[in-house]
Amino acid sequence: MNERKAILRVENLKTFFRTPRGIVKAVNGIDITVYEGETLGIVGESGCGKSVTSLSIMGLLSKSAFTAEGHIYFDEKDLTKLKEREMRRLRGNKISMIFQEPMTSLNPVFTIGEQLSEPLLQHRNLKKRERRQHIIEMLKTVGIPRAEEIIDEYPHQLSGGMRQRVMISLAMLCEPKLLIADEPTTALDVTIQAQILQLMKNIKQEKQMSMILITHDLGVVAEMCDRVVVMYAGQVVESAPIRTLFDEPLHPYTQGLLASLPHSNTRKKELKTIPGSVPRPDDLPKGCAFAPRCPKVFDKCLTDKPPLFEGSVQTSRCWLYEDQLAGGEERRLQDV
Amino acid sequence: MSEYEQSKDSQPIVEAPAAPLLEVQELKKYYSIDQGWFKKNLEVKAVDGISFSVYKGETFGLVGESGCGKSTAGRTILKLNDPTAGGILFEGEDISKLGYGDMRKLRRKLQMVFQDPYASLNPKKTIRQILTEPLRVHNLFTPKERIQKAIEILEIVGLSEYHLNRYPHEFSGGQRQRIGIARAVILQPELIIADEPVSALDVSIQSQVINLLLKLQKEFQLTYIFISHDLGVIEHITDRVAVMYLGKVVELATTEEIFSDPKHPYTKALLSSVPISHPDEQKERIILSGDVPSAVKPPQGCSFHPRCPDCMEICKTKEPVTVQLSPTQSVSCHLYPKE
Amino acid sequence: GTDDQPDSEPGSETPDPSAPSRDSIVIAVESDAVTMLANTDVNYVNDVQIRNIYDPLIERDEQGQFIPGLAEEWESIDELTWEFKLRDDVVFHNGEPFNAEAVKFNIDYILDESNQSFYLSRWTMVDEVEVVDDYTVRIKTSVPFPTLPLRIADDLLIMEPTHVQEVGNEEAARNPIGTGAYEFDQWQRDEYLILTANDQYWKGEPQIKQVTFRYISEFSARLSAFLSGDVHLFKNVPVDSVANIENDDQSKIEMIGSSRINYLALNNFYEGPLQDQRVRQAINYAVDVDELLEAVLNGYGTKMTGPLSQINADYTETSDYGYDPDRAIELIQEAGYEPEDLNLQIDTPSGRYPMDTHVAQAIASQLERIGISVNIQVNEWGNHLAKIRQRDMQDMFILGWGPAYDGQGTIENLFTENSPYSGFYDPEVEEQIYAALPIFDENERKQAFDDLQHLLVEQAAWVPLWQQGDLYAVDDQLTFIPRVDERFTVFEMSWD
Amino acid sequence: MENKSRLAGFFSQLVRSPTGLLGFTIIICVLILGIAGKSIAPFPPNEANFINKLSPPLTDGHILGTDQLGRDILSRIIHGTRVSLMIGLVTVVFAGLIGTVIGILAGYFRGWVDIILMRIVDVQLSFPFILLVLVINAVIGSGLQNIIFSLVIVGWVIYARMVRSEVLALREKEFILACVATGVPRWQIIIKHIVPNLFTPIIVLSSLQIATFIIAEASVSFLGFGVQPPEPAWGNMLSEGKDYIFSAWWLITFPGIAIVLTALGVNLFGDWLRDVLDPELQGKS
Amino acid sequence: MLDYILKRAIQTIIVLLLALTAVFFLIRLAGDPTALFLPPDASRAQIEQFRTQLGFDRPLYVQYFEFMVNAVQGDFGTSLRTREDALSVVLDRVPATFQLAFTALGLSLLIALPVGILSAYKRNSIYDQVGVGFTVLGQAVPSFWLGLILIYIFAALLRWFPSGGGGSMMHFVLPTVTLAAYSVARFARFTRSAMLDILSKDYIRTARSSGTPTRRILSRYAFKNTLIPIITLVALDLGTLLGGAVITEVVFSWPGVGRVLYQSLLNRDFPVVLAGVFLIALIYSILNFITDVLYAYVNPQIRVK
Ligand SMILES: Nc1ncnc2c1ncn2[C@@H]1O[C@H](COP(=O)(O)OP(=O)(O)OP(=O)(O)O)[C@@H](O)[C@H]1O
Ligand SMILES: Nc1ncnc2c1ncn2[C@@H]1O[C@H](COP(=O)(O)OP(=O)(O)OP(=O)(O)O)[C@@H](O)[C@H]1O
Ligand SMILES: [Mg+2]
Ligand SMILES: [Mg+2]
Ligand code: NI
Repeated sequence: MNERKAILRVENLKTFFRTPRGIVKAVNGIDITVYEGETLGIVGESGCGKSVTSLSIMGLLSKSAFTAEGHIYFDEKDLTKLKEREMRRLRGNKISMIFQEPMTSLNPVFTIGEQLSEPLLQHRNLKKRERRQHIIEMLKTVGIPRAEEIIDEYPHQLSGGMRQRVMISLAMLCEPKLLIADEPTTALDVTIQAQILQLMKNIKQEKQMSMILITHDLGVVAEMCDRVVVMYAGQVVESAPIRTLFDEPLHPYTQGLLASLPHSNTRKKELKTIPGSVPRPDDLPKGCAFAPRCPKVFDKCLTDKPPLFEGSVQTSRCWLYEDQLAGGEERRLQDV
Repeated sequence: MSEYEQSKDSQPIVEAPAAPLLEVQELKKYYSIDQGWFKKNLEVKAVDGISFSVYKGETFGLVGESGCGKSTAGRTILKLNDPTAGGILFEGEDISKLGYGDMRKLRRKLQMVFQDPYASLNPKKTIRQILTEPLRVHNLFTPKERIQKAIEILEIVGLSEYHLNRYPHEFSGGQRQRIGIARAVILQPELIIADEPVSALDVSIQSQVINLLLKLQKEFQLTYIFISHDLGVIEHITDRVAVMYLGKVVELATTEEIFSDPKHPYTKALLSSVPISHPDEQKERIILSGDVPSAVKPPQGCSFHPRCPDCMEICKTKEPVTVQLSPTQSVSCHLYPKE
Repeated sequence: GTDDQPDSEPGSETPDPSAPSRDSIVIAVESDAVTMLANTDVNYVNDVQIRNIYDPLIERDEQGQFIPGLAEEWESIDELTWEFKLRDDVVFHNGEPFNAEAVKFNIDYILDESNQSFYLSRWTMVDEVEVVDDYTVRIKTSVPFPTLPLRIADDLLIMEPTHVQEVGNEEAARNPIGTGAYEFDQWQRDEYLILTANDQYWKGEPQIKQVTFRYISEFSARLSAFLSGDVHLFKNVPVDSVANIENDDQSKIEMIGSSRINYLALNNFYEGPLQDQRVRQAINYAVDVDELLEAVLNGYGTKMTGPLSQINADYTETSDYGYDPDRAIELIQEAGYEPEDLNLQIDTPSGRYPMDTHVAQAIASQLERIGISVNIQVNEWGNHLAKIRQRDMQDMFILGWGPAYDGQGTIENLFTENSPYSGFYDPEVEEQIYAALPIFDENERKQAFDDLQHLLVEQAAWVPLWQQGDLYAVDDQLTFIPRVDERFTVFEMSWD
Repeated sequence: MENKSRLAGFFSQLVRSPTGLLGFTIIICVLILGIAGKSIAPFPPNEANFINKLSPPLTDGHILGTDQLGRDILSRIIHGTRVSLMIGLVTVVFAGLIGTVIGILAGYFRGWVDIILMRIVDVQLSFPFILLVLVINAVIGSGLQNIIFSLVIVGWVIYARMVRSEVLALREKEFILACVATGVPRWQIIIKHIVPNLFTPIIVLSSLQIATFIIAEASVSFLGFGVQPPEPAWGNMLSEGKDYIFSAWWLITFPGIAIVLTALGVNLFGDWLRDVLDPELQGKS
Repeated sequence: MLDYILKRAIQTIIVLLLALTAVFFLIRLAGDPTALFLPPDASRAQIEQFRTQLGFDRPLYVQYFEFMVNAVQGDFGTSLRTREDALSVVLDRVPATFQLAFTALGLSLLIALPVGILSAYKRNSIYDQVGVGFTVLGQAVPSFWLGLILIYIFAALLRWFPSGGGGSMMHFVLPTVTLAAYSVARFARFTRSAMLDILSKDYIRTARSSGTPTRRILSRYAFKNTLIPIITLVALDLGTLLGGAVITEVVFSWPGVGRVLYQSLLNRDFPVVLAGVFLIALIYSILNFITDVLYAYVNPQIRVK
């Protein structure tokens, strides 16, 4: 696995927001690596920083956000150092993104075709006819019937599933190396979700690209991903290959998460739960962010922030594994 | 010792008694959409003749895809919408024709929990006001006692007196949903309709709220109609399930039957679409083609036929009737012809 | 104005400034003319414009005295008949000759109800117009009408009969033909009226070849148009702006005591303290007209002491109440009040007369000096007039009257029960007025009007204020002699 | 305690916004002038002094000069503050009340009530604000009450529209459904649940409307239907001074500045208030 | 579409009828016009006669019905002052008003759109603060005051522009600026907030994720979305500009509808006032209709079906 080439390396990324109530540390030091051709899942509860991470990679954050620290290497280029112009050349070309809300992510006053022309216009030198041809082909690839007609229709004329297909084709038009999908199916029905997931699997295989799949649904992760990163309160708490994560989760949070799924419990009986709720990013506890909810909490958790302990394939941010896994690097101990 | 604690001792009634608590008969709710003065209004057949009974103490599940009329059914049963046709018998009394005022008194026994924990609490009211209002409008207790009740119920749902004077925006989603549940439970109703009470919540919070619902059911012998699109949750919590498609109930059975032996092709497809729960799990997928059709122009015949993998000629023209396959299972599909 | 832009005809591009041809003039007036028909609308603004197109039979000189116009001479043949001898050398702009038929046509025009002339009520005593020969006309009245020449001078203008008959009133209202010094050129509603010189004018060729009346309703805009040289003449400069214009070396102020009079009416139609003569007198004592004139009007106005102004033909000198606050208080007390009991209202229009609202406020503060409390009600002009007509006025109001050249026109229309314009009515006074009106003998008539004036003063029928001072802003190089009748007779003007 | 901290939070937010703070400061100053005007003004506002008429600013203790009757402009502006504020506030209160009631009726009951009320609104919107005020004033005459009356007649419409659309949105909200489900009587739903949720938009709208009404009064005065003299109001000061821009610029300049400043302050504050109160904007941050 | 137009037309007619009714009765309350038309020495008999001529002696409801019947046929009677057809008196002024209104509108949009868009894009920058400051100021300045000050400075002191009246291009400048000042402020503020709203939308992020440059996003994507609310506002304001420019028209002696209405009101020239109100309400309704059509044009969600 290690021989494989990393296409994206996020190192100690910290993305903060300036707000009227002070600085919000939405992403507080995360490390992610995506290898060529693999699908990396990111799971975590609402507000833990999944979207901010992906938007940081895309450089699409609003003006109130800033990268306080860290690097994002894509193809050995540090994206945090790129100018907007250079970043623009990557977006929609080398890296693409699919968003959660197919209903609002398409502009209601432009036709599908007009919107899909945009990446081609920016990144490819094609004639108008060629562009149209290309788009229609792409629409067919994602399984849109009547592609020749749909191209001239407006988003509101399409159903949610269709729109998500359009979004996927938008992302795929320039055959990017990396596709980031931020909860691509959360807004969809299960039957439609199954269609879309199937489609994404096929496309990925066909185009040999890498993918980051963000979701809160462990089932989707199990179905789609090669490796998983679990986030909690702006940090990575655990990362592991997919089977390892489901079979031997290390972090108490991951364990709790898996245990609380209805399937893992007897019907009609009380579910196992993680008590409490996710802390607000501006109100993090002093030690481990998960400590207040952790069933295995001990003294050290309350006072010291754990670093990310790395095993051969698995990492975990928990003091329990201080001895089992290799210690985090020095800098991580200091800064948090 | 409070009333709530007293009731803890009594055993929940699991056995279905003969007379249903609630009986829904051929309930219809059509919305009309204004198309201008000179065109006939469009009709959305959001709920198109559904029938089922709910027995005391059970949890009755309603599943189906978005837009199939689950919420409309729930709201119409509680008469938050006026039904277009059909009967709603509550404790044997038809409430479908009651006016706002008469219905008001009955509402003590019929409550609702909403999906969106952010929209379902008035942002301008404190928790105290939110929780005492039901008691106040039904003239229960003295003002002092009401506050006492509010504190008790808060503790039951896992919050405390300390939260009494706060506003909803000071709570997390999970906490708000607990408050919404507390508001529904404080009147000690007979029936609670919970419209996707957990689907807006995070996984870890979802399980807390489900536990709370289970606990309350035990304590107060509540009857639930539980609406959800999440089959995992439905499987866990319900006793019987009705599967809806385009305003109709296509299959109704006990939860075990539905999950172990689904009959309707739609139910089958629905179950097969659920993501696997472990990477090693192998699943036979029935991937449905096409989208959910709109309720404005439902297809001829069986409304599921354009997506149905087992579609036959008859399905395209003739609407199937409901067939009772076993005492507990019924289905509307031409695959199961009536003898 | 400074730059020589004599010809700033609206609609055209600014003319070449290097050609200072001074043969046109722009006069700014407050509002549009209503109609180009003569003898129809009584409005002053209308009159000043069309009088350059139409001529009257009788004119007035600058001081208001009658002089021949289209009529060379006139006399009353008997109490019920007047005869007018007309000029025989006058032609209309369209070449038609002016003659007795034209006079008859125009008087009949007023009398014809279907024309809806607003002058009709003043002319109802005229029975018939008789054409004696081409240039002689007789007017027969139903009752003795000693003031007919006055009506003729002030109201009657001569339109070309065949034109009006041919095109109809509606068209004639837009396209007038008269005998006047200027011919109609174009009229853009609410913008301007352009007239061009009638070189065949019977009095001679006008010096100024083109006249433009521009309609500018806001004073400030008028003044700025004037100061920038777009406008060469306008009337009604507020007294406080006089200095501005005088300080401008391209401009001058011309002033004349107008025939229009301003007064404070004391209403006795209405049940109240003002029905008591002593209270009315007291108010006359308490109002210091000299101070008002000096302080509010900067001296631009001529004080009056009785019902008529000095330029009125029937004027007689009456005694002045003067300013005597102590006497005022005494009189009020005699009438059974304390000044502090009195709470009076003054109604005033706004912007109708020079400084009207300020005069009202100043009068209020003078009355307040002796303890009377006064509140002021400013009315929009239409409402003000309607209130007077409907006799809805409270205690006092400010009003102007004009032109007031003769005793009858003023006294009959002000102090009888039928006419509420002074708010004063007394049966005895009225009887005396009606006795005086039909007197045909000059001396007897004069005596009767003298007596009436004394009586009205004694009755303290109103508080006479002043003869309005008409202030004109005039381009320094324009020769313009203001007239008591407020008219812009462009024929008489010239550039230096 | 809760309220205290909210108030403190309010101020700390205010201090951080330069424009909001400026607006707030102006409003406070204007309010002080309006309330304590009588004791602050250096001269009685209606005392005519003919000798001193039209003296320019800074003569004989008349900081802003005197008018046509020799009255002190500064004192008149200070006194006029009360009238102008009163017009702004009273109109907003009445127009707001009427508009809100009508808007609620139309929005909550819909159907016939709604159709009729909204046609009335359309009628009123179909001819311009100032013209309507003029017509009404021409009918009922001028004066303070009449101005307020006519501004109210004209001003309720905007409230009615706004409230109606808010209510239409509110009545579909789940928390209102929750009330129905609980069995809360209809009138209580309106009064206890809908009305409180209208406060924020109404306050925001009102804060902007006050400025509109103050300016409208001035415009109406300008066209000759204003507050009765000698009572000083900014509008009638301007209207009385309008013929003097050439001879005594201070007559029209200072009351004009007073109006502009006040309207500016109110608008700035209103804008800020909207940003702060708008739940959507707040939710996003 | 056809039934939509029909529906709109019926609505418009109802609004017009109601408006006419309201103004008819309002104006009858305003009192008798005779005072202003007849000379002060007119006799009572003559006043009565005049009232009879006008039909004022009959019961109000009879007058009302007659008026409505005639009005429906476009006959508003003749002006009491000028004896011309009342409707044509007003119609004659429409071109002047249109010229002024549309120039002002053009000027407003020309300034307001860039200012609004840029201050939204550069939110909270100095540029934004200054822009917002000016727009708020624009709304705080009473138009007659601005007009007078402009006349004073530019017509009287500097003598760059004429102080009033219609005619050459130069005559347009000051009234246009006065009239536009308020709308500029409104439009700019509105554009800014609409733009802010749009810029936070998901689909803008989508456009950015395709690598579209900011300038193109602003000028093509966001702009078209912003246009939808702006069109509504423009229509609303154009109505006001057309009929509500009373003050500007009075200050600058502009021969427009607003001024003739104002003067007719002062003169109690009822037929003209009624014709004017009718015309303004009609124009307003037509504008609203055009807006809706335009709206549908830019907003495809309405267009279909
Ligand atoms: N523009 C912003 N300004 C301030 N805080 C922000 C902003 N955007 C996001 N945040 C904060 O950053 C944190 C992470 O947000 P993010 O959207 O990445 O969560 P997420 O994991 O994607 O959640 P979800 O599952 O709900 O999409 C949240 O606490 C959020 O409040
Ligand atoms: N007020 C309404 N007016 C018109 N149509 C409505 C209204 N409410 C719901 N509908 C329509 O009725 C149908 C059923 O809606 P409903 O909300 O009951 O579905 P649902 O099953 O609850 O879906 P979801 O899972 O999205 O909540 C949908 O097609 C919807 O568009
Ligand atoms: Mg997210
Ligand atoms: Mg629902
Ligand atoms: Ni889910």
